[in-house]
Amino acid sequence: MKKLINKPEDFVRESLEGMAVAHSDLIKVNFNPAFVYRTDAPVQGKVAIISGGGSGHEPMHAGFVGRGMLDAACPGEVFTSPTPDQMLEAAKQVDGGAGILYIVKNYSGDVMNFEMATELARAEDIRVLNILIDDDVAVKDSLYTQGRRGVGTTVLAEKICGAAAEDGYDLLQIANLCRRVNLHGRSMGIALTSCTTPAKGTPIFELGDRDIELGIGIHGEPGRKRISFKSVNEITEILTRSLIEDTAYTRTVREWDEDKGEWADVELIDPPFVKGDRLLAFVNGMGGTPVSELYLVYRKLAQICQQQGLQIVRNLIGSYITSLEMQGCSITLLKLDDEMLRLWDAPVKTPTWRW
Amino acid sequence: MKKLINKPEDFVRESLEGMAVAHSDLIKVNFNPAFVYRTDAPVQGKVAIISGGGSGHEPMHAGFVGRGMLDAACPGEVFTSPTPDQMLEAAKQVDGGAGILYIVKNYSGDVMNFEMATELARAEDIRVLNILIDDDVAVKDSLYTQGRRGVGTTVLAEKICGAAAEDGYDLLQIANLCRRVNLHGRSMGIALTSCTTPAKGTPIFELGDRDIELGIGIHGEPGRKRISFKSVNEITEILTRSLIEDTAYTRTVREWDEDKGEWADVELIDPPFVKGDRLLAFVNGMGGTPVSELYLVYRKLAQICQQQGLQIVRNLIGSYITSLEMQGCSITLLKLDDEMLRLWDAPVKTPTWRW
Amino acid sequence: MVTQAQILQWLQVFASEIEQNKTYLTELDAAIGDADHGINMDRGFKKAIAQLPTVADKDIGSILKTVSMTLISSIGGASGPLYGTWFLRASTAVALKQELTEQDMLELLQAGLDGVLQRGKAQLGDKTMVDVLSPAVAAFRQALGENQGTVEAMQQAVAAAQKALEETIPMQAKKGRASYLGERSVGHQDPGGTSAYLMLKSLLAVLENY
Amino acid sequence: MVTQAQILQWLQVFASEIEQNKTYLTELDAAIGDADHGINMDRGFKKAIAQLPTVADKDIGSILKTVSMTLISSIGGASGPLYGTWFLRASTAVALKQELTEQDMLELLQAGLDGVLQRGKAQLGDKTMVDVLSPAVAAFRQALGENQGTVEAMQQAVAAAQKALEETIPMQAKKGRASYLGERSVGHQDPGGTSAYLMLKSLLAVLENY
Ligand SMILES: Nc1ncnc2c1ncn2[C@@H]1O[C@H](COP(=O)(O)OP(=O)(O)O)[C@@H](O)[C@H]1O
Ligand SMILES: Nc1ncnc2c1ncn2[C@@H]1O[C@H](COP(=O)(O)OP(=O)(O)O)[C@@H](O)[C@H]1O
Ligand SMILES: [Mg+2]
Ligand SMILES: [Mg+2]
Ligand SMILES: [Mg+2]
Ligand SMILES: [Mg+2]
Repeated sequence: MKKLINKPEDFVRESLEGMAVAHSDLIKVNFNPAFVYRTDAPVQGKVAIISGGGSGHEPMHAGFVGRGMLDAACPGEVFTSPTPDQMLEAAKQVDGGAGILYIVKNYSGDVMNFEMATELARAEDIRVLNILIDDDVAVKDSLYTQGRRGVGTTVLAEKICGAAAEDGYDLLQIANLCRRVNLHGRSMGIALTSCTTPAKGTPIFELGDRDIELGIGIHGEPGRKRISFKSVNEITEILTRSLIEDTAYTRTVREWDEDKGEWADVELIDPPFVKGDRLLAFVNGMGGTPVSELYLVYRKLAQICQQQGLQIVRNLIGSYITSLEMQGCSITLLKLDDEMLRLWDAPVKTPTWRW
Repeated sequence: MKKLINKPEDFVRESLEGMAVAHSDLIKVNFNPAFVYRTDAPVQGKVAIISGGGSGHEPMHAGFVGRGMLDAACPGEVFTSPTPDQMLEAAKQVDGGAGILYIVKNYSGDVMNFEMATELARAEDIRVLNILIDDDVAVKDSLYTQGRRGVGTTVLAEKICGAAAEDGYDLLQIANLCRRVNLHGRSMGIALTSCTTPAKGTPIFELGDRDIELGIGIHGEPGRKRISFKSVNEITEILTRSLIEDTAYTRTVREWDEDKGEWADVELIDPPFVKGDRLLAFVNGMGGTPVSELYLVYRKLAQICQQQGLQIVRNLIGSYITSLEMQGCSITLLKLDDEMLRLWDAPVKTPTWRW
Repeated sequence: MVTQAQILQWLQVFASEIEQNKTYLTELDAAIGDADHGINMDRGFKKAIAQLPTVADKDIGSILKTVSMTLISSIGGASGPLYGTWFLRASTAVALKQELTEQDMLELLQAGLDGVLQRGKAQLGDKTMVDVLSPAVAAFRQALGENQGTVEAMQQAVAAAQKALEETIPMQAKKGRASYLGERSVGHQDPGGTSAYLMLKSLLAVLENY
Repeated sequence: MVTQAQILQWLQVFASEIEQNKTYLTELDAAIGDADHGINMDRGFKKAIAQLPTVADKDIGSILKTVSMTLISSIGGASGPLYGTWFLRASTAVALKQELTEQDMLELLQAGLDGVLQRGKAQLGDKTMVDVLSPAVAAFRQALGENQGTVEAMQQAVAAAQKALEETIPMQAKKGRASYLGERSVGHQDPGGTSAYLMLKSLLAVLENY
């Protein structure tokens, strides 16, 4: 294993230390428990948005902390969800009195840790809601699995909800918006290579010289199936068709019910894309893929969308939700409405984005 | 070779096609000969900045085309400098009547092709000056080599000169500014892995499991020497000391002499850094390195600079001048004066940067 | 009677079992998950052990509570909340006790399992730690019903756990990361089930030897 | 006399030599450069050959000029301007001619070399194509001085080029990408020198056989 690290067990902390000195104008980093937060937090009267997850997906989430996006991010160990104390302390730090939204990717670890954090926060009278992102169409059903994983739509939801919070939306409005973004976003990815976590020191899975993993998760979880290597046009076609042809997806998720003061099971359905939809097309690199290659993916994606009568009105191309140095990509399509479009375009100032 | 490409010979063109559809609000792409230019070019009365070089270093240069930075970029084949006809046609396209600066990285191929382009442009009465970037301290002398290569400082020079052009500087002022940026910038890089060009299909050099290439060039040219793998702290120390301890560097370069209407040899000297200097610190990823690791480099770099009495006032961390999917990094330190600082902070709107 | 000293001893033995099986657990997780289970557990239990001196003279409930809090804030992932909850519920079941009767032990094991079920919502056959913990508790309960002592009941529990662990191999996962593999999860032993088995095995070893 | 047909033939033969040696030239460049010399040359000469029908009935100067322009706009890198300039100067030296005397051939070769020297500023011993082209022109000149014909003179030139090419192996590069290797460039044959040798060898083959 050759990585730009010192000791594997210091990797996450030292990376955060680097971020802290690099971006002291935008963010602060708390250690023990670890979380990254806006220098100007708490912003009084504003809903605070907190996300988090395993490390190794940078720039997500810490790189998205700042005005117009996240108030705080809780980084776990590499590919391991963070712990409830991180989420609770982050909530205390950034609570501006208007409540907190936890944006949670649907992995058993993330879900359970954020649920515990929600319970802890509620016990301390901090108003918290949680919305799950589960957009990965590589996971077909929710009956026989943990349900769809949270991947690319997370990035878009954090931008859009962050802008809404800045705009003065209240907690319920933002939770509803976040749920809507999730319902209208679909993603799927492929891996050309595996990746090596510092702690393990060897590739977390083996992939033959002529194989690719279709439907890879962002933690290197094996995907839908292993297929033989193909041209970028063919790969893009497979991914895009999987997104476009995905039918309504139904599942039950747990959200906090404020009235009852307990968890409630909520049934949610993703409507499929239809001709005429306006889309945000997000081509994401897995960390080790050159941006030049992502443009080949986008090229083909744009052709297919045009043929299908889907109108790409915004795009995002780059490595934003990554798996360390993995080579590969994912595509996320998000159906935009006017409100989401306006919020997407709203100003943002974080270590990753400034516009 | 597993890459997100179709045919190797179509890679550069298809990547540019992807850029063109993705960023049609900012840039246009001309094919035959290939160049990328601002949608609003020519900007009347503004000096135009053109750069170019082999492909495979994305986002440099095409990702830097737009308001506040480049007017045009000329992409060659992968790791192969572009040709004079590209540079000439780009010049004709973006010439706003105030002259054109070619920013050229010091590689024999780039230098010769841009010199031919300069001669061709001059023959067609287009006012062109050329400034060389040669900032790579891995190359010790200029007597027994082609001279120092142009690496990280190129990115910074393009931003600063682009802002100056937007600000109304005239051609001579910008050429002088660009020369000054180059004289005050120093870079050096390392590779943890090789990279594979689409055309060759196999790694362009071999690097053992426990070796790193110190002083790597951005085309995978072998570096100063091969050393055994080290911690990021040690690597950063080696790179940073090489930059800080580099003494005055003297060489002769060819610049176009407008008065005489011919090439003139100009002697230039890089002043070394001294205590109290204000720096822009640029930690660059080679394309396949996760940004999380770059923050470990920055962390150590910041410590060393502080110990040495060098004050980092701006930083840039990310993969901006890359070698396809190579893993590794480079560090660039640029001594800033008030003027450069102001121009660095000035607005920019390109596919890569918006602020 | 299980003494407070034995509980402390058990935690030490379990932690060192985890340490010794760190790579094994991680490799199991590499096959059907994300290759971190051993690393996660080892990080958490190292921290938990480091806390033990602060509760060395406390009651068993307090000891388990401290372990729980440490696990919750240091393991992360799926196993963090699950083991954290197991110890939290176990601690509540034996609050303030200095030693544990057979019945206390049953309640401890049952409460831990219930916590895991509630937190993780897994069912029997989903290929998770539940598939190991659940038959173990049942065997322990049955042994008590047959008037066996703690050690004997624990022997039954560990035997049941071992058998159940092997039975996770042909299962198709329906919870946790392994569920994404669908049929490809068949043929691999569940990592969380394996660590759960080690937990019970360590407890038995202490009861037998100390 | 070298005929226009022979010149056209030479370009074809040279292009196919390049095609056959594409990987070899690229591997030579991989050792001390950036692994693209064969790829660059092949791209350029394929394009140049494709242009030949448009100048099939033109004079030799025009043919070489067309080749030059195509190479300049399609090779790129260091070899693009160098080969482009070689052909540009060569074309000027034999402008408007339909066939070339021994003296014309000498002027063609000398002009090409001068162009490369002026464009690239390399000196003898810098481990570049100059180290091959320069002794070849000298040998050609000397052979003419000894009253040998074009074919014999070209034989001398190619022999000198071949010897000179081998002599690039122990040299340390001082120009081009290989110069960054310092002492590590020693022990490898110069890729540009190799393609230059192929150019002369192809010319000889045509003169001998057509
Ligand atoms: N919902 C659940 N209920 C019970 N156990 C679960 C559940 N989800 C996962 N597990 C257990 O957790 C183990 C994986 O733990 P670990 O690898 O540490 O976490 P992660 O999956 O977050 O990386 C699985 O082997 C399984 O036994
Ligand atoms: N300044 C120079 N003068 C003469 N020949 C040169 C010079 N620089 C490079 N060369 C020749 O060019 C060859 C490399 O060509 P090529 O690989 O196509 O270009 P690049 O180095 O830009 O990748 C070298 O082997 C050398 O013979
Ligand atoms: Mg995990
Ligand atoms: Mg080259
Ligand atoms: Mg795991
Ligand atoms: Mg080369």
